Amino acid sequence: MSKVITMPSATAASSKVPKIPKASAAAVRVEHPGTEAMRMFLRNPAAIAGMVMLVLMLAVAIAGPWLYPADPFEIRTAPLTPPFSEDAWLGSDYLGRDVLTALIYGGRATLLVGAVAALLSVVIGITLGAFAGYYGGKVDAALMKLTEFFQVLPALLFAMVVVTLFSPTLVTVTLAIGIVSWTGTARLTRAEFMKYRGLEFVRAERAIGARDARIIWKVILPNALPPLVVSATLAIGAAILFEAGLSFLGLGDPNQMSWGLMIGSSRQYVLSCWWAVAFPGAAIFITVLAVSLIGDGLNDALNPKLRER
Amino acid sequence: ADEPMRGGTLVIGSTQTPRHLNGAVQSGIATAMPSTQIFASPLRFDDKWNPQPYLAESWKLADDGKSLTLKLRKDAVFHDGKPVTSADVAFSVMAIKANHPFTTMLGPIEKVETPDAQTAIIRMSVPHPAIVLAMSPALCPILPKHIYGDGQDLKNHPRNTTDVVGSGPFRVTEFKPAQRIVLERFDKFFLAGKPYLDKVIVNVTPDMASLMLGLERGDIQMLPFATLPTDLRRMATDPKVSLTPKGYDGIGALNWLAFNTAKKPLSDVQVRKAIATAIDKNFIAKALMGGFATVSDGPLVAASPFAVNDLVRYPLDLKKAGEMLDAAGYKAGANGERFKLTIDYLPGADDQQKNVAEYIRGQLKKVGITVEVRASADFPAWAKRLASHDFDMSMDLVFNWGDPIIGVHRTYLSTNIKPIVWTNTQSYANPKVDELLNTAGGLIDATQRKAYYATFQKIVTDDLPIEFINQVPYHTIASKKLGNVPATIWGPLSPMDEVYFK
Amino acid sequence: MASGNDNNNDALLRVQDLHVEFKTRRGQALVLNGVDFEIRAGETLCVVGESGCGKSMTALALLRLIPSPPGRIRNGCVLFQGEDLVQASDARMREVRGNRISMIFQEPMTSLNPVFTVGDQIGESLQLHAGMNAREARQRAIEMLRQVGIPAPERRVDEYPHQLSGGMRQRVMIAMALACRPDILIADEPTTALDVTVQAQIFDLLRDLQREKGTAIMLITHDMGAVAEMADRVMVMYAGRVIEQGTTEQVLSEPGHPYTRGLIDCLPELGSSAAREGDVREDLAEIAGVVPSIWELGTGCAFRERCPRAMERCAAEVPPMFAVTGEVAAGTPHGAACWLHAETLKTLEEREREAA
Amino acid sequence: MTFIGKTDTLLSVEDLKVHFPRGKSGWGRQPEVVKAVDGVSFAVRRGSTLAVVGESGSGKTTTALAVMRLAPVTSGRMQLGDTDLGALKGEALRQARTRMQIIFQDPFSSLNPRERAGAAVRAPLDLMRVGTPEERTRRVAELFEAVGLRPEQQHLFPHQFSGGQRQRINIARALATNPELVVCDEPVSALDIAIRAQILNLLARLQRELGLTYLFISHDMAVVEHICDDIAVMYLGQIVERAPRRSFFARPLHPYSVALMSAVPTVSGGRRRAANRIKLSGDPPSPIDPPKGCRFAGRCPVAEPACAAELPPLREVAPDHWVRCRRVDIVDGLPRTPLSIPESP
Amino acid sequence: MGTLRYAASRLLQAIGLVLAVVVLNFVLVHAAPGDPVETIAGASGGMSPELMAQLRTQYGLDQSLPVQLGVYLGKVARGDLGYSYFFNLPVTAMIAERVPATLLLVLSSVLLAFFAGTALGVLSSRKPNGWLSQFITVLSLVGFAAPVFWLGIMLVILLASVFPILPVAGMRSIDSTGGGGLKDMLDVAHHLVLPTLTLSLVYLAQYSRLARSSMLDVLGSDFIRTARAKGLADRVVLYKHALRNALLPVVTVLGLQFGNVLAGAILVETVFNWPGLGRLAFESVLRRDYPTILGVLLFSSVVVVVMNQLTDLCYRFIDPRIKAS
Ligand SMILES: Nc1ncnc2c1ncn2[C@@H]1O[C@H](COP(=O)(O)OP(=O)(O)OP(=O)(O)O)[C@@H](O)[C@H]1O
Ligand SMILES: Nc1ncnc2c1ncn2[C@@H]1O[C@H](COP(=O)(O)OP(=O)(O)OP(=O)(O)O)[C@@H](O)[C@H]1O
Ligand SMILES: [Mg+2]
Ligand SMILES: [Mg+2]
Ligand code: NI
Repeated sequence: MSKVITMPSATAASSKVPKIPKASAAAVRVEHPGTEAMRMFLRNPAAIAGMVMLVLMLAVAIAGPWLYPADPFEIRTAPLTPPFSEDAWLGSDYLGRDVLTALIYGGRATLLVGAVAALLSVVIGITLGAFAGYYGGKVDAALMKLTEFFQVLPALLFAMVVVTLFSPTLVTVTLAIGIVSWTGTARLTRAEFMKYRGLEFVRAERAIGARDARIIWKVILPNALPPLVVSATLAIGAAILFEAGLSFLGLGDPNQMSWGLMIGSSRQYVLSCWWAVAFPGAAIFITVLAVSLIGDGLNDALNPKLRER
Repeated sequence: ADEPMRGGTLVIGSTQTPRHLNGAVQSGIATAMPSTQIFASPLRFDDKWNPQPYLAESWKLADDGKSLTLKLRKDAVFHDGKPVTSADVAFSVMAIKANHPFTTMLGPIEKVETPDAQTAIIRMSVPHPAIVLAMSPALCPILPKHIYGDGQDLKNHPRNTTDVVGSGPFRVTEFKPAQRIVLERFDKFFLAGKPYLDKVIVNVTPDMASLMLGLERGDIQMLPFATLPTDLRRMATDPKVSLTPKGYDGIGALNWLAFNTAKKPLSDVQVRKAIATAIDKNFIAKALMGGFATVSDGPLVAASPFAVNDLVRYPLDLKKAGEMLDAAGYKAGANGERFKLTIDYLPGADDQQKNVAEYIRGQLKKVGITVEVRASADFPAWAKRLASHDFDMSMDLVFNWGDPIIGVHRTYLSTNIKPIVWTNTQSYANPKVDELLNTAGGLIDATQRKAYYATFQKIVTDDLPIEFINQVPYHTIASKKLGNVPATIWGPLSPMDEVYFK
Repeated sequence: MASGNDNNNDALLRVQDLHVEFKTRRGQALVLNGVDFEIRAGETLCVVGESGCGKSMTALALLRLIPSPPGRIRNGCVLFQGEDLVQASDARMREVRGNRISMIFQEPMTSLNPVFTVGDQIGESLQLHAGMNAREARQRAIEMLRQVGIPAPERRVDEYPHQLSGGMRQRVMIAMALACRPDILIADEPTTALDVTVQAQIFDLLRDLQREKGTAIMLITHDMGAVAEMADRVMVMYAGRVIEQGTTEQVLSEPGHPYTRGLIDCLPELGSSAAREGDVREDLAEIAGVVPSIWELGTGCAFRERCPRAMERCAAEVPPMFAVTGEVAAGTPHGAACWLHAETLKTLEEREREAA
Repeated sequence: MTFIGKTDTLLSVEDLKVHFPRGKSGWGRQPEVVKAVDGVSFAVRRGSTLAVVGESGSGKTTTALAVMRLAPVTSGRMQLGDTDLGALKGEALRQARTRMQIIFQDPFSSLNPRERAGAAVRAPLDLMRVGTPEERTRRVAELFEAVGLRPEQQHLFPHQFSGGQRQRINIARALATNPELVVCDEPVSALDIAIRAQILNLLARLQRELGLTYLFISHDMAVVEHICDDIAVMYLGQIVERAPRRSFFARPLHPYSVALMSAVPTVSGGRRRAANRIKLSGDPPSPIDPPKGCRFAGRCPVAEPACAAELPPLREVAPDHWVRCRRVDIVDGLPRTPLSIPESP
Repeated sequence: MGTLRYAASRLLQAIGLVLAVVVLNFVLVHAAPGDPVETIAGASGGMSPELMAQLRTQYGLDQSLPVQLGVYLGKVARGDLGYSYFFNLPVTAMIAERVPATLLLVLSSVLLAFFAGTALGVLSSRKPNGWLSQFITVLSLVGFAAPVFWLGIMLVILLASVFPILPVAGMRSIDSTGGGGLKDMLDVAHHLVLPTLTLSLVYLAQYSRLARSSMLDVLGSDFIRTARAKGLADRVVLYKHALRNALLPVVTVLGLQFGNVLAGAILVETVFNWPGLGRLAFESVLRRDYPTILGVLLFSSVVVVVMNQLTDLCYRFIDPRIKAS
């Protein structure tokens, strides 16, 4: 803080104030775009359904172990008990482990990996995309080369290699997924930032002396957020699917029950116990469906073009 | 019964991927199954451990046990038409000694003499009772010297994969790694009229479920080495197929829990015994393996001629196990935990390894031992842990390979504590055991040998470097249309020249 | 074919009581609220008004191009040579579009399809309406490009829109619109996106083409200067209604509606500095406030809130079009929709002098 | 010619060049350069308005942004008061921004849609830490009043305002730190005629009352004539004519200026004026590869071969009236344009 | 200047990209804990340390990483991807053998997804609220949410046990001799149905949705209004003027996603036992068959890069604006 600028007096300026226009749009109370979007969202039955499904899934994953303390790896009944039998509602797998228990506990790992990996990928994507889009030029060129590089790299294969080489734990799996799946977000962010960078209100921020950090995080990002939120929602779905795929191939964390692991390990026995594969698959399906319904709803709610209709 | 008939294509399903087809430089069932069809060996065995003539019409183990004379038949030719001679045998035996991973198998051999084209005399520095069994198809394929004797490294010889030439009943017409091997009848096979089949296709797939499907649909007619209880149970009720546990005596596959005896607290034999007492092998065999597996209590499979029944056993008794741990000085802490251990398992055979490891985790928790199951993403990861002795306990799956000298000694000799898997990675050292094994290894007389091995078995089950769990429930599933499904001690690892379609 | 520049009074196109509504989330929005006007053969009708007053909607309604679902023509008719286009079949409508009545748009940058050459796009209408084959259409396209003053048309005909400057694109649009010699050309702010020098070129071009072909032009603009320069007659719109119409001379020099008056007065005029004494700068006249949104119209005259001369009656009733020159009927030479005239019809001339 | 050191000069710009590298350079290829501004010099007197006019793409906005240090300056000197603007960096530059502000053309995109009007006007004060928070609040209220907005409107979001009102917010924001120089980049071109007058009057009043200095960019000659004290005409990155208002509007000298003036349609001129207009042909050449000589030569109705050969200098043909054209002669001490509007008054 | 130079520069960039992929993977694979020789030793049932040392020398594993990398890159430049540690076969040959199967699967899926997806999207854009649109919404949700491998397994169960009409594993019948005659082709086609359907569903959903929204976007643009104002029929406006513009984003995504499709192929090949590259990749990863892993990674990146270039070409073909820059 260098020199103190004295408050200029505006009294001189207000000597001849023109008639303040009355019939202004301000008279019509239009809500904040956020509120409006929220209302749109809440009026979308599909999105609400998605929300309900996701909340249910989360509730089960979080509260399940309290309500239902058990070891998902524990052998509880005879192997291959079919579903809807008394001691195993959803049946038991080839070892006699309870599918329902595994489903409850497996959801935690799956959702956790999905959420954290998506978060990671979104954070990487937004950061790189923001810098590339905002600074442009050489920074952009370098970052885009990097993005292109990760796009060319076959993601699943690369993640498989990483996970195998550095032992499959929740952490490596999460990292691997995060590292290979940020490119889409980065490109999207970059495009948004490039769009906003040229807009006059961003220039105006610079003109009033805002620093880059403020412009990037406080000015452009909130504006660019709607599509990014949508893409982040979808990223969660994608990460869950990715984790499931890795686990299915036997590259998930074997000490951590997850839906993908259930499918992967029961796959050999699928002809004898379809339920051990069908239920976790359905759980993944419902979760991802929920997430994408929410994403869809957000998309509709946040897209001003659609809002007009 | 039925007269065997010529013709037909046999499709064998396999989950094992052979690297190449030369069993002389590669152990393991993946290679051995095709290799035994392609390459003939001096001898073969029936289902009672009796040697039978194959390339050799007759054989004689000298009384001092230091030489084996083989008389070869005259009419045997390789797939390229060249005759099989004693030079090929000499070349092959020395090649196997040099390259095969089972170093104890032909270790004592000094040289092979070939006084004439049909006679080969294998000379050994010490008496070597395993030498006859070592002449089996899976262990001693006779390679054509004119092809493999070109000085190239045998392990990476190009002819191991392309244009493989042997003198066995079938010759290779197609080898697609990790996909399929197509073998066709060798018309000039030395056993007249054999083989009966026109063609054998080994269909390789890592996915058991699809093999099962193929079997049910009739696309596949034979599925050896099946272990999955779910599959076995399904197949047992399928009227179109038969299920047999026969044919796996020679391999002698054991599923066990190895302890790292060099590490506390497992260095304490009381702790090991307590753990053994907490494990219900019957549950494993009955429930986990669907009753298809048999419990194993000692280092030798029950079918082995040297196996005995006088062993130290540890029946399930959780209370006693707890007391034993208390006595060993491992009292339960506040949370009921005594100590922590890890358990590894060989990846890729979940029904035998991972599932049991997980069961053990559950059992040991009940006696206050917290076990972490450490997964290895792949074989090397596991092998590295074992080789570097970086483990507490590990599930392992080890074969007897017929004679104890080949498959058993390696696990218990204190001289074989090496940074390699499937050696004495338990770091088990008992001079008495070393002595017993070394002596038994030099005895020709089977009864004498058996006595030594009996003592060995008792000591080992008492020292408990390894908690033996079960015999691997290998089964051959075959279409009922198939006759002479291999049932010798080497089962599917022997020539299928007699298999036919009814 | 229009008969040329003779000042006959037959309307080529007559619009009566046109109502266009849009369905929005807030309800029905009446964006055109009873529009009446006519276009005569060979004349130029200029439509002026503030942004959002419905100029473009009027133009689009003539061709039934109002984006629908949200919008639709609620009632009214568009009589083209006696035929009501509102009721016409889709096929008939397609015959009219681009052939009898054609249209050019404000944004030359986005109004051409970026993936086809300009030749293709001009030729397309010719093939469609004049039944030409591809080669003939191309020849004709080159000719059209030459006519609209594009240099080297043989080369330009194969270029894509992005290879042309804004002015050239607008010329291509004009060539396209005029290719089938339509009776009416609707030009929706054709020069707003262009520089004045280029605008002058386009206006010259339109005038020349009109002189040659006798095409009637409906020119939408909000530049009063352009009106003065181009129009034969002017129509002023405000909030979905026509509030004044008449000949250019009448409307610009003796505007009958306070809004029109305001529009003219608030323009800074070129040449003002010559008249100005020293450095004293006089404020421009202002029209206070802003256009009310469609939702706030209520009853009465839409301009009343901003009108310096609003009366009680203005809030109560919508004013009809008064004949400023005396006659009251559609197609009068000069009319204004303001209650002022109801009171003072007889003393109109005095009032005009006062205002001036 | 130098402006630096003249006492009443607030902003002086000398030989400003802004070149943008364009597109990706291929291997071993010289990157293309857009010479958006290519040697522009001018000065703005304290308290006066310099208008810059010119065709679209002639570099008006770029000049404005360069002065604001919002565009990369390739070369040239810019001085605000006695501060060397071009040399400022980092924090010093940021602080200097209190002294100059900009109003943009598009009232719809120049306000952050997620920031309330009050916050937008307050932001410069917060960023520059002007006064105490209470003082800032008071100041924002004063500014709202000064530009003709109601104080309670501070809490609204930009989309709740009309175009004219938004432009008022922009003006309020620009005035927040009490700048000496306000750059107005076509502040009224996006507004309806009726609103345009309101904003122009507001700007004029603020200048009168606060002694502001405007760099006013426009392409509407009538607006310019109304608001400016001096005028500079740009063509393809260069100033082709620069003069005091009266001198220019009485007698534009450069053929482009003359053509520009003649092209403006006026209400009073009507068809008569249109009929007499000077017709320019063609489009301005590309700023990537501008012609060597006079940049207007290709379209100039009175160009001679020599015009295209060499770039004419900007010369002073009458007091403070500078023009860049070989063909402007001085007859009897008065400059004479080679081209005039063929109109008899 | 122009196309040739542009193409050359693109090619160089592409090569650089692939090179970077190779280097990263090489370093990663070799920096990871675990030793390929141990794998080989393990697979052969144990091996003496001397033999292992000998193998290390033979494979050049005893040299420093940069040297190994240099040697590898040198070989790659000559089109030699080394020998598989596991099969001891040339990696190039192994990949070449697997490529047709994977390409068949991937291309048939992508083409199906692209054509069917675009067609669905375009058709539904005519009635943005019609039943076709609703169907696409549902389809895209299912396509996005169902794990492809699970879908595959469910199909296998359904078609293997319940309606045994389609083969569920492999590319040919087991007793087929290949050969390529009509019978063989039909056999392969028969086997192709399920994997293709499974793999294409995700992308079909995506493309139809994308095509629909892009079509709606384009239909709202000014030049469509121009086309209508010309009096063109709806059909012409839709298929001639709108479609070509609307295809751009679809084609972009097609190119960008080719890598993902390859990844999906790994899962689908595993489920359906399709003898393609994906399975080879998966199996080599499990066996730490480094040369093969590297080979497959390299090959896939090359395919992706090539696809991107092709997309680029398509783009230039569809959109004349691209040529300018
Ligand atoms: N799709 C739409 N949905 C709802 N209202 C619309 C739609 N399109 C236009 N309008 C409304 O119709 C009215 C008239 O619009 P129109 O485009 O005709 O105005 P204009 O006079 O051409 O304005 P401008 O000078 O800005 O072009 C406006 O109030 C606008 O808000
Ligand atoms: N960031 C940039 N990168 C490359 N070229 C640019 C950039 N900004 C402006 N230009 C180019 O510089 C030239 C001058 O642009 P500028 O915006 O200054 O013109 P202008 O006179 O303000 O035009 P208008 O009247 O249309 O606002 C144009 O050709 C433009 O394309
Ligand atoms: Mg309009
Ligand atoms: Mg500009
Ligand atoms: Ni000149």
